[in-house]
Amino acid sequence: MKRSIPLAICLVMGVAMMIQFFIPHPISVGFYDLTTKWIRIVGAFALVLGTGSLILYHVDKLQRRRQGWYYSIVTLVAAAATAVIGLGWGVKTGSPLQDVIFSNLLVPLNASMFAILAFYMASAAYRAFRARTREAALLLVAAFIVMLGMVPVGRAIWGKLPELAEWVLSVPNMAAKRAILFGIALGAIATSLKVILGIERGWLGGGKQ
Amino acid sequence: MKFFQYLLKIDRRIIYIVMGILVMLPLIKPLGLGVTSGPRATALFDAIDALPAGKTILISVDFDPSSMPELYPMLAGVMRHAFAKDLKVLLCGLWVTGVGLADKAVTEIPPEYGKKYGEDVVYLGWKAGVDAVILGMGENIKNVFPADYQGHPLDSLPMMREIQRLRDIPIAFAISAGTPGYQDWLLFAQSRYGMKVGAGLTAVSAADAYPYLQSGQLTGLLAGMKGGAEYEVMVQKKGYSRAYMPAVAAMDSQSLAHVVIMILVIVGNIAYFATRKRGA
Amino acid sequence: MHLSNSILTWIAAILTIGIFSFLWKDNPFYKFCEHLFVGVSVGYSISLTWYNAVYPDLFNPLFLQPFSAVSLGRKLLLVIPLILGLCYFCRFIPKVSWLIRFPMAFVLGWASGVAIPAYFQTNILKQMQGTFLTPGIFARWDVLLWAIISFIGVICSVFYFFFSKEHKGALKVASETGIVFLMVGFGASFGYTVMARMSLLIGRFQFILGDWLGVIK
Amino acid sequence: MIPFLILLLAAGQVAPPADTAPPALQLAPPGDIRAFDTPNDAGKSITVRWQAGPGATPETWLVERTGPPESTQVIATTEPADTRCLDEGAADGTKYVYRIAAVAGKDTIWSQPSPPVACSPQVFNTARLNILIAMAIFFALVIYYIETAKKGKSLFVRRIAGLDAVEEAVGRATEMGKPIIYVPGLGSVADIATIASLNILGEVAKKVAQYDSALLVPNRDAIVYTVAREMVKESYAKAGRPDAFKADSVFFVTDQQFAYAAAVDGLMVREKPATNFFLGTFWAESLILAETGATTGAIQIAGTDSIFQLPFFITACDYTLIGEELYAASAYLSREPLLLGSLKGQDYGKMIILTVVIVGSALLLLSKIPSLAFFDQILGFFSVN
Repeated sequence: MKRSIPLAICLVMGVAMMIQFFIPHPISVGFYDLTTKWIRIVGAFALVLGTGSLILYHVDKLQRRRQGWYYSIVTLVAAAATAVIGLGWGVKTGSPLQDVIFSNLLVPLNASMFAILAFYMASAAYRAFRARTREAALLLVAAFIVMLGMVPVGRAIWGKLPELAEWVLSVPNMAAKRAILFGIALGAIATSLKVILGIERGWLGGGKQ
Repeated sequence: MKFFQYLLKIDRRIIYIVMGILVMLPLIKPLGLGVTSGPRATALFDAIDALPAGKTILISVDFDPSSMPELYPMLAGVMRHAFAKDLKVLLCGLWVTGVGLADKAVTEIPPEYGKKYGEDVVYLGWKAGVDAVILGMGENIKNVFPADYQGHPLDSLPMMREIQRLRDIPIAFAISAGTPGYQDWLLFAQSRYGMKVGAGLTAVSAADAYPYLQSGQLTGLLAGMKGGAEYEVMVQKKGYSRAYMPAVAAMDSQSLAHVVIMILVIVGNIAYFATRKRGA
Repeated sequence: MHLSNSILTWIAAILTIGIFSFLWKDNPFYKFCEHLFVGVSVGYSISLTWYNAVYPDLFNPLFLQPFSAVSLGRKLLLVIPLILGLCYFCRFIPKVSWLIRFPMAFVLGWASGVAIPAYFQTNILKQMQGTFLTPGIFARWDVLLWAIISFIGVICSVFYFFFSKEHKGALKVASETGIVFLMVGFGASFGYTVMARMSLLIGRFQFILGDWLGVIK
Repeated sequence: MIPFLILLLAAGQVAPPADTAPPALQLAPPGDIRAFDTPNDAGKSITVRWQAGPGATPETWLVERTGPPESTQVIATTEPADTRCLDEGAADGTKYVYRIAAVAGKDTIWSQPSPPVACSPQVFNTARLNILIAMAIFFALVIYYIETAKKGKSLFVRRIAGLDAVEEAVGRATEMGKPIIYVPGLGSVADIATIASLNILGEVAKKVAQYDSALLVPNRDAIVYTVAREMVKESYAKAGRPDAFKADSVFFVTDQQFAYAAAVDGLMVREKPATNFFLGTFWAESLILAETGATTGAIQIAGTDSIFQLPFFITACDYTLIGEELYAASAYLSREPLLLGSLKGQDYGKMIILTVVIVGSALLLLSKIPSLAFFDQILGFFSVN
């Protein structure tokens, strides 16, 4: 029972959602909307569990005075303060959560973390773009052509570069993308099917209950 | 030999510093690396350049702060061009989120040319409703905007005495990050009142506008950061402005960054093959 | 140089530098920013989840609205996700800890069921439609040539993903040709993204040099 | 192939129809008004189509609807080129009559009214029949090969380098006395790559338990966190070492993408893991994680179905599972016959796709020959909406 009921729930939900896809009737659409809402609600409970895990982790670090424990205070205080402000004054535009915390803390932090990527692209290119093998050489050359073709300097070097870059993007690149998409789709579908049929059931545990 | 081995193990932090400096330098002092003006930007520039002094151009500010890096340089560039040619500039907007940006431009740019608000430039603000706004302005601008953005009645502004309706304005430049935007100006203002319409668009949406260019409905197009840079370069070449060129700077940064990465890769490969040969 | 006199700009600038400092090495400044970032983002998510999901979809209709506004049947429909959600907390009660499988089964089944037709729709049929050679390719010689190259590229690249056959003979030739396409594709993708990422960095620099330090206008 | 194409090229050299300029005409009423229940929808919608009259092109079309209580109203105006209109404001089961007007300047000319029509919701979306057929074929294949596998037929799987490295990577961590970091992607369980990653996590955790290494699993999604935790716990139990499972080895960080990336960056730099796994759904942070991981000297095994992140993993990681290889991983690692069977089914699925694409293309090209023009309808079968 500890395994069969969850397996049955999984099977029923999977089959129901597949059938739902083919039925345009309002009842079917309503069912989809309802279950989507349920998933969101269930996700909210999981978030409580997750936040609990985060808090426990940092409280534990504090109590045991583990290395860097004082940073845990930053996380705990920031989380508590933000949650209080958010829950107390709401989340609409114009609320302190959006106008102060989101615009002046989260936006610059997000943007900076995102912008760091520019540096990592340079170091990754330096480290890994070595023509060790034929494959690596192809990768390198394609990246070169496209990178140069995108900026005015590229056109100044050779007038046809932007066109060549365009070609690389739209012909070989496109073909590779399509093939990958086919594979991904079949892999994802087969995985989903195995979950629904209970063949892939690692989450249930292997015990013979 | 040792040199090549050193190169292979170059500290990534040196790469970061070189990259950082080379991206930052052009921002402080733009170079204009390889920015050549394409036909689409030139068409807009020429159309505005051909207007006799005293005429008015309309700029519709239809973008929000998230597209500001791409589109604001176009707004500034076209305004500078107009003022340098002693044209008047009328601004309005179809996006409520764009009012702050238009206001910023109206406050900062005219003083560079000794132009006065109310005489050489007016910002009408934003009104809800797209086709109603444009069609209404076609009939009589005062009906739609009885007062400007700052609340002055239009009659009290000297510049607005000569401009009653859209027919009095030869060209509109619509800077759009989406809809509503240049398409509405084409549909209502261009076809009905015979205005020329130029567009400034984000790089992503520029391709959608090509058919309008081919059919001749659009008078010029600035596409993305690059379009803004092209316009800035044309304005400076003619000596209309000596102002900082943000789009050119950003394009220079892009170019330098790409070149740096490529030089790094080439150096890395030379070092790799040099050490491998000797090792073998 | 006109330093900004807005405290919010200063905070944003300091946080930006704190994050960037990680490039040099892990340091107390970065650790502070990182822990602040995690804390603030969790608090933000909690607020959004409450106001966008829990309150409007569960708490308000189930507990606050009278039966006249929300019928008994609809209230009962809301009890289901409530119970499923509460099952998560059974983890802490050893005897019934297996009940946590209920919400997991529900979510996994739902996600799998939704995914299957969606993948057929967007990744298989639509991509097949795009792969077909159509008479339109005869318009010009270059269109024809590129179409044929693309077509061969798709087919060979798919062969790379064959798992149940050893890659030798014709299959080896095809899958190796496929790898050529895959590698060119990856390189092109990498190169294409550099520009977008650089724009983000330029945006940050413009903020630091312009809004904060006032070196550029 | 080449002579075939030349033949088709030649067949295509048909003279274009003569270009005749339309004479200037008066405005004429539109004809052939067809109003019908919009197919394959949830009701409340009627589609109206019409043909332009033989006269001058109008400036705009007006669409007028008459409902039961004499409530005649203009419901839409459309562009001259657009001779169809979707009336989304109709009530199910009510009969409506439509008229179209051509408008030019002051002239407005009305068409004949359409026959009365009512709309209703449908119970099967016939436009999705193609998806149903594709599903049936593929399900049959997968289930057939799973059943074959059950009977004990041994199945071959080609080498996947990234997965062969897993054993070594886990062993290395034990030798070095350093932990393994496993990032199950940033997606939710709705991303099937996440489910695939969780299955791999199960296999990796088993090996970790056997080798007695330390495992750290930071999570971005709360639901994924709950599943990942159970997975790891069960794997330790399966490996016969339930006591070795540490409750805080699987933890939730934050559900914001870049905050998560910042935290995992910090984790990697401070824990100096021997091995990093990045498997699942990734967005722009892929390179932030992979490049930081590379600087700590860890062996990195990545895998994702996020096409745009693959190039970054390929450049910055030691091994990368490309797309479908990620989905093949749990079968590969566990060698469980049932899972391997499905892999075989997937291969036949690809075979079918390729065959259909090749044969379909040949027929489509033949449709260039006028007498075989009907082959061009093949494309229609693959339309989706």
